[in-house]
Amino acid sequence: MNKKQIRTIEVAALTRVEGEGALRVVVEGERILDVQLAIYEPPRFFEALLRGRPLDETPDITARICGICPVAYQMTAVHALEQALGIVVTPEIRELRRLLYCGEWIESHGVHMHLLHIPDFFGYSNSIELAQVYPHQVNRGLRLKKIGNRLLEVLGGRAVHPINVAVGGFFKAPRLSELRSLADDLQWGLEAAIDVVRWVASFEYPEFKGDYEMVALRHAEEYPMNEGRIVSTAGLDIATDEFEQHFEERQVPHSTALHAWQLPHRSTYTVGPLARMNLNRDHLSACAYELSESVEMQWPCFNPYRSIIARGIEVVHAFEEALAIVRRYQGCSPARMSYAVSPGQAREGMWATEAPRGLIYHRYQTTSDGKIAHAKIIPPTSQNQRQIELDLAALLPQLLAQPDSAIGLACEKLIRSYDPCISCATHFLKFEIKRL
Amino acid sequence: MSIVPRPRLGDIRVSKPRLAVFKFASCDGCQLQLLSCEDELLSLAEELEIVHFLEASSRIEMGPFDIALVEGSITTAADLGRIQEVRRQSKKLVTIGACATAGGIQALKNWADRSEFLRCVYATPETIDTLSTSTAIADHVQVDYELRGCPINRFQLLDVLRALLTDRRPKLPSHSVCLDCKRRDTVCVAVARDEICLGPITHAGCGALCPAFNRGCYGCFGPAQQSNCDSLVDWHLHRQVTAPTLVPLLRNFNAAAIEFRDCGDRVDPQSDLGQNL
Amino acid sequence: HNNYFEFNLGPHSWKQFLFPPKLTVAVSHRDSDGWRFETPQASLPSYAFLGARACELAAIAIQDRIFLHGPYVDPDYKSRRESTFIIAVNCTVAAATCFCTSTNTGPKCQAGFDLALTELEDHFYVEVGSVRGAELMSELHCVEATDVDARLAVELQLRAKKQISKFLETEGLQSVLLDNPEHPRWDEIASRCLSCTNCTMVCPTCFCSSVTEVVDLTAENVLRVREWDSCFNIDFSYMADGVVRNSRRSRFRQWLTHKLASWHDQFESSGCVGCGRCITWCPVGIDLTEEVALIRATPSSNRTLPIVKTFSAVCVLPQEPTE
Amino acid sequence: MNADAVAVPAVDRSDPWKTWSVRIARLIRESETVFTVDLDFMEQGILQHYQFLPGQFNMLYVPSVGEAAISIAGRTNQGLLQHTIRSVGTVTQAIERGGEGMSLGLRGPFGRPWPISPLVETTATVDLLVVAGGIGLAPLRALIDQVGEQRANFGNVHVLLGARTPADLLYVDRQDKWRDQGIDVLTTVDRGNPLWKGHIGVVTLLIDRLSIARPHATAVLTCGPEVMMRYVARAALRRDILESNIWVTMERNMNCAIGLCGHCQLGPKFLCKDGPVFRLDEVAKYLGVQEL
Ligand SMILES: Cc1cc2nc3c(=O)[nH]c(=O)nc-3n(C[C@H](O)[C@H](O)[C@H](O)COP(=O)(O)OP(=O)(O)OC[C@H]3O[C@@H](n4cnc5c(N)ncnc54)[C@H](O)[C@@H]3O)c2cc1C
Ligand code: SF4
Ligand code: SF4
Ligand code: SF4
Repeated sequence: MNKKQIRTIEVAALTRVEGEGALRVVVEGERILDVQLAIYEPPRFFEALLRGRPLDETPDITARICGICPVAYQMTAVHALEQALGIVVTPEIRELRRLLYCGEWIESHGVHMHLLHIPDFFGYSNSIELAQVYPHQVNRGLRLKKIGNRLLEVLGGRAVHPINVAVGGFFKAPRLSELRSLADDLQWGLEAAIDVVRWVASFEYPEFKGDYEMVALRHAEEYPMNEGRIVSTAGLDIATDEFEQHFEERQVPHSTALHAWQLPHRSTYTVGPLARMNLNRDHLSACAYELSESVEMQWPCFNPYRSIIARGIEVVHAFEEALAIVRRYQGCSPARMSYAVSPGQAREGMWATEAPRGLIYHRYQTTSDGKIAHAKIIPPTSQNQRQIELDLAALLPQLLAQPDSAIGLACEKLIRSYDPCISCATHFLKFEIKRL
Repeated sequence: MSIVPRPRLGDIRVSKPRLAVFKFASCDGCQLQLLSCEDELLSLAEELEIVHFLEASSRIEMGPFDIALVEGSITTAADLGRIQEVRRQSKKLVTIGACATAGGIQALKNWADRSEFLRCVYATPETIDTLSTSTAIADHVQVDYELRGCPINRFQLLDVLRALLTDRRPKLPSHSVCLDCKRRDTVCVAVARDEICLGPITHAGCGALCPAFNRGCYGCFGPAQQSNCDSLVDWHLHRQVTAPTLVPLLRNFNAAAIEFRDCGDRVDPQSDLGQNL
Repeated sequence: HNNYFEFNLGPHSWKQFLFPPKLTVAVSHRDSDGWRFETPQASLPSYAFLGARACELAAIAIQDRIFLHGPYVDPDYKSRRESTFIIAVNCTVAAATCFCTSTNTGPKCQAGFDLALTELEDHFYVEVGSVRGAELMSELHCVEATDVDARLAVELQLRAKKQISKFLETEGLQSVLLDNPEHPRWDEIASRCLSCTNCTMVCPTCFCSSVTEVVDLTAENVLRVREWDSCFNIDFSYMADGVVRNSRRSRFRQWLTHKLASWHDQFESSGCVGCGRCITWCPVGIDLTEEVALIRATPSSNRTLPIVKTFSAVCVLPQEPTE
Repeated sequence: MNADAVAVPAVDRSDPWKTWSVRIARLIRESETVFTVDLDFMEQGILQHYQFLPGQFNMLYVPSVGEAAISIAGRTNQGLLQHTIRSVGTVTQAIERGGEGMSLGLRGPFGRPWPISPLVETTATVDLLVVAGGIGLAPLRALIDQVGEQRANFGNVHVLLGARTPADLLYVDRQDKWRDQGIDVLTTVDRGNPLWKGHIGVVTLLIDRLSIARPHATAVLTCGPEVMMRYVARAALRRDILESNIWVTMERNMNCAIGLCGHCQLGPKFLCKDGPVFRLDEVAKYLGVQEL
């Protein structure tokens, strides 16, 4: 056999993703030797630094794992701890939490779609360039995102690291007038978000079909946010507290992020908007469902490039649901369930919610004096990471004729369609280059 | 808000100030604040050229930069070198957020046994490059302006950018959170609700958020200038609030800020007084 | 209890309505010729203050002297003040922090109200303090007060007075403070004072402010916004060559000596009306009456007044030449 | 000499934020860090009616940057208002950068002026000793100009000017005019250069060398750094000049200029309305107290 040329394609810094990572592909002739989505984001050791902290700080501290989706961390943390402490919140608190999550979905999806992802479809390197040609669309996107932020501010105090989330509920319930004052913007947002989906659905998408198992929460009555059973497109259906019996997170040498896989076969799976929608489309709000029917898209969909459409539809859903909650709102008293840490009793609680980027799981053990004894946090990105690499490996053979830069760009686009959040992958390792 | 279509950025290469955004150990929340300036983002982009902002743009240019916004703290040997390079390439360096100005929440490891920290998260910790401390940017290079907060306040960010664009010194008030509470007519939660509130020793900038939501300030903007942490802490100790309650409050997002650090160490019964520092 | 007013002061004084925490004082627009400046129309809210106490009436009178009766008039304060109707309430109980008897400002409302109520068992005893007050009363269906009512009102007012336990010795207070700028007590207070500004914010007479620029996107419209500020802030005394009061000690000293001593020179009264808010809301429990008593108890010996001290021997003060 | 016997021209006291539009007609560089601006009012007719007394100041305003208190140095031959400014911070640098043609805001005049009329109106003629350090000459310039014009009303007039280096001396051309008007102008610098033939050393040394014939009929008017003024006062007192005949100018952070913001307090004084010019005995008590 001829000695083949070894070709190494590197994208030194992935852009328009949250957090910092790199891509390294090693090719020998036609053969893909290695694909590494390397995350060089410095580790921040949240699970370790939570130990010994008063448990009611958990929502504030875990929020700092990720500035893009702090609410996801706060929501998962408070539910897990409430489970541990046996706290049951009122329907009003539950509803406000959903509203808060709507705000984060709108904001986070808004950032990803308009600022990070859409420029790809037009060949621009950022949304500022895109705005030169599509000012209306970019301004519309910014305004949508702003409404999401506004919602987070009213309910959470601020959009990044909200200060109003507590174990047991909220420090303060919003005033009726404050929430009602959002209604007009939400109404505008609903209509604008529908236009966005129509626009986005008209883009050209590469044909790509992943052979995936997709995993998401499923709730009996609603589109999943804060609770549900864990289900998959392959028929998995478990309670959230069984998560760790089915899924496992492992360190891989090339990344500061841990990778998760499904047991018993260490098979990969993905989470995220596409997974949620494939598994829960029947629970979409009226407008969102109708839209999902009318856009040109086959359900279930296994083309990661098209997740932007799912994201868009979820924004529509979030606006519609937020509007309904805001209109229904009659105040929330008590804003927070009081609780006492019963001495002498160590407890454990675990929970999963749906972060904008997909399923997120927390488990905590608490000490008898109300401190965190042990924390485990599995964010969406570490669950997707392995699958992204496999997708890249599947994509690459079709690209090999192209120059490295073009391959790099094509790979980056695929990665971006997953909306990976690298800051999120809490417990990330250092990338070590493997020399061939 | 609307913008008029104009030639692509690439075509008008006038010499606008060049802005770069760099990230070290952080959550991205502070740089996200730049993108959260929805009303100002596009007009800002007309005044300056964003030439390095990995989170938002695939356009990556090399230095030199007129303004560098630096998020995150220094936690690895590699970053130790990288920040030097960023400084060399940047005319004005502005640190943004508690990570960059005080080491962030990850500075809690300054008090912990590092190997134990690693083991707690990773099965094979050997491959991880990490220093035993998380330190502020100003501990390593000279910093022109600091924006406090976890996260920063986007209006302050805009003010700093505008000030730098017009070559004036930005106004960054250094008073306590209390002043802003009173300006917004919030009733003091420390006195009225007996909450432990760090407002009196915490740097302004958030607009006094927490007390307005019925909770005590937890100091996410770090110590105010000349803040008297000892007095506040002694007051609470005197009222039978215990050190284990007080120490975590001082030791969170700005744990390594000198005033909070020293005060926390002073009252912490288990303190090994910053052995890693 | 079933009484409406059987408490003392709210956390925030009426100051926020007459001297708002944030106010646009000037507006600039840029056109092709350059900047044009306008003074915004004074705001015209019409307020009725219900439940203002004697000390607060005294405080309003003090701020009137500052904002209305000095060489310059604050136009916004003026318009707010003129349209304010005050229904005062005589305190019938006192809080542990009250000391209006020391400052001679209460507990009975003496002047500065349109109506003053004293809450009796099941009705109010009303005193009329102005023509506007009388006009209002004439439209209400009230019954003439009896001697019994009047006596009861006085008794209740006396009850409040008797409950006051805090005391501030005002005799010679000005010199106690002004002559002791280097008293060791200032250092002791500085070790506890947080310089957080709470006392100045809640004080109904404190009037310090700063103007900041608020710029719109185009930088073509600029507002000058006046905000409450405080002598406890470091930047407050910032000058190009350095900060003047760069220690908590000097800032606390400034506050207390201004409030209780130099205020007399400026506005012909003390700046303190004995409301006790600064005591209530100090996060570390600093009590000005205690501090003053301690300074008074041990006058410091090292009075440093260098110029006068060094040259008093040479400088024979002559009578002033007449104009 | 009575401290308060001065007529202050009327500002609209019920509209103290009233700001005039002015334009920098000319910017003259005085030294590396100091420059003078000639200001013209945009609105017709204001310049002629605008009146000030030497020692008063204006608030010069650069929108979006802020205001700074700047003394009125005098008028040009055409009557434009002159301000001499040291570039030290945001506002002053913005004015310097703006340069000729810049549009500014102006509020004023504010403050208590030098006591010229009381000095003239005393029964005996008064000798004057004017001492300025650095930028401190700016608020004294209009005064010296006026004394020059009304020279006969005064006895001996000495003007002592100190600066760090010869290049920092202000109004060099004007000094000759003052000399021609019979004013004794002496200059001194901290550091000379090869061309400098004049005095070297602090201004107070000049006072010590001066012959002061009638100390009790001599008034001292001084402006400069606070330490300098303290030494001037000390030297003057040593020469038997009366404390009540010594006038100093004080400086504190100034925000509103109308005595309502609290920033400029020095003991019981509001520098903006009670000062900035003070008779020594009014403020002597506060001069030595650190951080007052
Ligand atoms: C009555 C009076 C007359 C003055 N006359 C002159 C003059 O003729 N020429 C001249 O060059 N300077 C003069 N000054 C000093 C001048 O006002 C300050 O240098 C100027 O305010 C600095 O402003 P800035 O914005 O450039 O500096 P920054 O340092 O950026 O100051 C910001 C703000 O701080 C305050 N501040 C800072 N320094 C001073 C100061 N020294 N005095 C008062 N407030 C200050 C002001 O509110 C100012 O707007 C005078 C000051 C006073 C009080
Ligand atoms: S300071 Fe806080 S918000 Fe900013 S990057 Fe660090 S953790 Fe995130
Ligand atoms: S009140 Fe304190 S903890 Fe809360 S946002 Fe402000 S600075 Fe941060
Ligand atoms: S100084 Fe204190 S007691 Fe006196 S009026 Fe002010 S707040 Fe009230």
